[in-house]
Amino acid sequence: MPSKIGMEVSVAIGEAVRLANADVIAAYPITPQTHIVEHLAELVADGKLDAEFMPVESEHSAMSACLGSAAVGARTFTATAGQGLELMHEVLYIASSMRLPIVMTVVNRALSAPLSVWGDHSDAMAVRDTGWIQIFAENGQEVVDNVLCAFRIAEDRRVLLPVMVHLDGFHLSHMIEPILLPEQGEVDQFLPPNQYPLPLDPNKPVTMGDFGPPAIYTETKWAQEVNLRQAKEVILQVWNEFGDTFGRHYTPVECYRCEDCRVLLLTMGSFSETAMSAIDKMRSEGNDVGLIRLRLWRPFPFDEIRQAVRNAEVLIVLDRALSFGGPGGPVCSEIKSALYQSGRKLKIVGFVGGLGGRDISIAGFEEIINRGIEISEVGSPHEFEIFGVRE
Amino acid sequence: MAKKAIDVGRDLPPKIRQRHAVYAPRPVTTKENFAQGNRACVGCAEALAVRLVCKALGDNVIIAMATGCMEIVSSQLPYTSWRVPWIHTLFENTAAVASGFEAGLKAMSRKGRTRLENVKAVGMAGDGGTADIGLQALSGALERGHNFLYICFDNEAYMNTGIQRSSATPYGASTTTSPAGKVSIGQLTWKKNMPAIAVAHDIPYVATACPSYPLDLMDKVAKAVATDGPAYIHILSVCPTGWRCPTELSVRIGRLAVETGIFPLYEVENGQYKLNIDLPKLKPVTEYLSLQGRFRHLSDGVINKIQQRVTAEYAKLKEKAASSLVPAGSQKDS
Amino acid sequence: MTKSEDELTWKDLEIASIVTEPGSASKYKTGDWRSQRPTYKFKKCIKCGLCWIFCPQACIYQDDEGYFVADLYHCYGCGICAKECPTGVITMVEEGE
Amino acid sequence: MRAFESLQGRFYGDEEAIVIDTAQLVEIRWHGRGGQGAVTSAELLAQAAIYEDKYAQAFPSFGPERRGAPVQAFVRISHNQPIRNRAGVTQPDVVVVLDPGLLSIVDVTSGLKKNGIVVLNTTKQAEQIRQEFGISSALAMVDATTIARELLGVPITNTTMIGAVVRATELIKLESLFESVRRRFARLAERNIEAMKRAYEETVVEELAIDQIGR
Repeated sequence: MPSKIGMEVSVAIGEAVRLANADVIAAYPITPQTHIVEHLAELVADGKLDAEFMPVESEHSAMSACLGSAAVGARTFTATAGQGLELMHEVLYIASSMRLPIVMTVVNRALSAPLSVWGDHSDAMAVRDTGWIQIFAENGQEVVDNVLCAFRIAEDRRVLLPVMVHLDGFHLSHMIEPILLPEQGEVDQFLPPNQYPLPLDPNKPVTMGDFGPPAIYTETKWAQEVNLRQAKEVILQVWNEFGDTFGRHYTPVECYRCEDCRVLLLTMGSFSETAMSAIDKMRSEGNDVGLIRLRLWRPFPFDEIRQAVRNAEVLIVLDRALSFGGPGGPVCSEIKSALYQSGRKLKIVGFVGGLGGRDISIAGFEEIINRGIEISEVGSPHEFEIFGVRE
Repeated sequence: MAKKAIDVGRDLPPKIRQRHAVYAPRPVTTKENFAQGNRACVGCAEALAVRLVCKALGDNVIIAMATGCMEIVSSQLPYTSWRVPWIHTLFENTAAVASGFEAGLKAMSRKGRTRLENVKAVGMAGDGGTADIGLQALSGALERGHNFLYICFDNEAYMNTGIQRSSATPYGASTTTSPAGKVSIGQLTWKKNMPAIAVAHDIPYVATACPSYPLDLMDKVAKAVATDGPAYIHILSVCPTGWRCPTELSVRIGRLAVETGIFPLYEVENGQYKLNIDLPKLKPVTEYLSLQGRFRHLSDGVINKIQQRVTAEYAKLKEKAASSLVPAGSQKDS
Repeated sequence: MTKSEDELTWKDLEIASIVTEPGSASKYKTGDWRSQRPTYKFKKCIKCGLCWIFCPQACIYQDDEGYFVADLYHCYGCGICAKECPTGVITMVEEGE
Repeated sequence: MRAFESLQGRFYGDEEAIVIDTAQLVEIRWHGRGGQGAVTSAELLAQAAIYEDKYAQAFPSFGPERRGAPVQAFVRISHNQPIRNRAGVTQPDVVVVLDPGLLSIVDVTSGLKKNGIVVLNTTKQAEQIRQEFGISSALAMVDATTIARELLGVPITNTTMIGAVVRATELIKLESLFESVRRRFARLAERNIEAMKRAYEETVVEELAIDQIGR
């Protein structure tokens, strides 16, 4: 039986990619993603992972090399963060539109300027509509498990889509914490070899990445949309199977002490853990509050979200990204739009905080919840509140 | 289409292959891996270049092509001109994509996950996709030493979007973004020397070619395929639309580019230069310029300036070839 | 794929709209673009094949007698073959003449 | 007398007085300079705690790290509950100072809980430290530089100081560190282990008198 060992989450990601027996890793270093690719380079250099490690000259080329590698049927991994993800931006659409099952960990980082190497979700939100499956992890174990699940989901013939596993820069990537690495045999059972159905193969030539005139473009996009929505079924199946095999269960939306709560807080990523402690404290003090953690960001889990808030009266959403000049944080805005149609009379209060690596402490979450309740009662002239800004 | 199947030229003995004169054609495969029905402009020498390249590449290749004329004309849904595996993704990343095939196949082959062997990864792009927007990705892939071939089809401007200048547009050419006007001669910069940039990466094989010299072109492609490591071929491709010349002159103008010394045909093998067609006397550049509308506005003074530059550059190239000959010649023969 | 681009539904598309029939573009009739077409005086033909090798549409084939002839389904009438023929076999004439 | 009683997670000022309740969580802040291995110390301590089936986190002060510049690293150890807090450590129970020179340039006691302890690499006596730097909390002191010089041949005190921290807190068993140390240092592991053991033995813990502790 393997036991938990204390390791840096970035190193654990490298180990997960080793267990997945990836064929190609193409990556460009960027803080705070570096430890992932450094560890992978080391695994390849030590012969512990038989893969091609491509130290490319930019993130644009990293993702482009991944396209080529995935298109010949190789199991392909990369990792990036912040500006790197933005430099990849146009290539991300190609990966999803061309149905190439690439797995990428995104070590979430704020966007410049001013330059910030620290974490928030600005990078992730900017690639929201790229057609990738996107999962937000809360702790190191979740990242490891979801990297393995990501390969399985991406390469499933019913899916064939790239998958991003998001983890918070530094707060998660640089954390040494207990990680249980599955055994190779178990992983091999769970994750069969990649069998891309229509690879670039001289014995059976195909043309990929055609030119789509107006008469056909809409059809290609709708096919892609249907495919991504239907991928949710497979994601659930894979998570279930993973749970059955490894004993750790994942769902698109997780509720923490939110049964019949009047007030709910919704968070994404590793700050959810701190929020859980705040909920514990507030509950122990007799408050009627609970927490919703959103794990599956794309395809968006409409039903699960509606189900999770069915009895709530106030929903407070914390975004770690800012949609400039818009309705507030992107997550809050999506939640509002998902719930508008359900006809529920639910007050939704948006907060934006934790930008550029700014911590939110347990007390900070208490403050957010209390202020959120206050706004739900007395209203606010603003579309959303920014948390922790010095006036 | 042809009834008789003919042997592939590259299998002929070297003595026969030494002659590159156009008027001595020799057996060439009739297989067209770049199929009929491409939608390139009438008289497009770039389409001709792609056709000839494909003949020399053979079947055991995977091609990545950049956005551009040849991509648009060959892959309009639901059809394809390609009879070899081919992928287009973006404009500026072709070399990176091709390096991705190479890495993927290498790893899978080592791990027994593919039966494919000796598949050549090929990247193809125009001059914009190579010398401008794709230069970084190309430089990275060349420097990383992938076993791949990169071919630049140079028609000297962004033709796909309507004849905008690129860094490969020659001095004095009028394009839509370097128009000749009352106070401008058109393009104010000299053509970027892409082959020299490729050579600077210390890769084993660099060559220039032109479809007006089809056998030379195919020989070079075959050589590049056989090269272990990065190879770069720069092919001048006459564009009747953008160069404003009659469609039937595409091949002739390409030949004039070589005969005037404006686009010399040479190879650089492991750093050693070799002029493939070394003319005793260059034709005056006016013979080339005067056939093209893009140079119509040029004054004698500007033409003279171009002539001087061409003569000087050609002399430099000859010098490199001459100095390469001495020490490397004996090594190569052994 | 047998349907044209106007008839294909989203369900007809291969994954990622990959085209699986190699060289299917040869169905596309570039001959419709032609404003002039080649005519031949085969007496002068030396069957060197230069017209064949220089054709950007790869539309020239050898007939039973070994002469090189343009297939008018694909020939778009660029005139390169006529220009490059070393013995002057080919003359371009306006379509409709 | 131990500063922390590891099994029950209690801190004893003397035999009777419980000073810190460590049942929930102990937070440790390390002060060092870039290149001195403060992050490694934090990591090794957390790994040892995890090895003992405790819950632990270790993390650096986030951001670019430059050799020589003052840096921090953090450890959280929880005996029986998963650690659900990803915010930085602002009120540590324990502060560890690897480099004596830092005392004069960094306020190492910033945010230190009233009943916390400062673990110092120093040759000075407690009284001197208190006077010179105004540190009023409990102190644990060891001449780690000398130990490191003698046993490792270099004045790098990060592993040595772990011995002092374990002596001062008894949060984990010293032996629990050995596996991680061997994995990380290979050939040099045994010497590092020796240094830890010696620091453990030589560390002097200066408790506060009970009336000095603000309850």
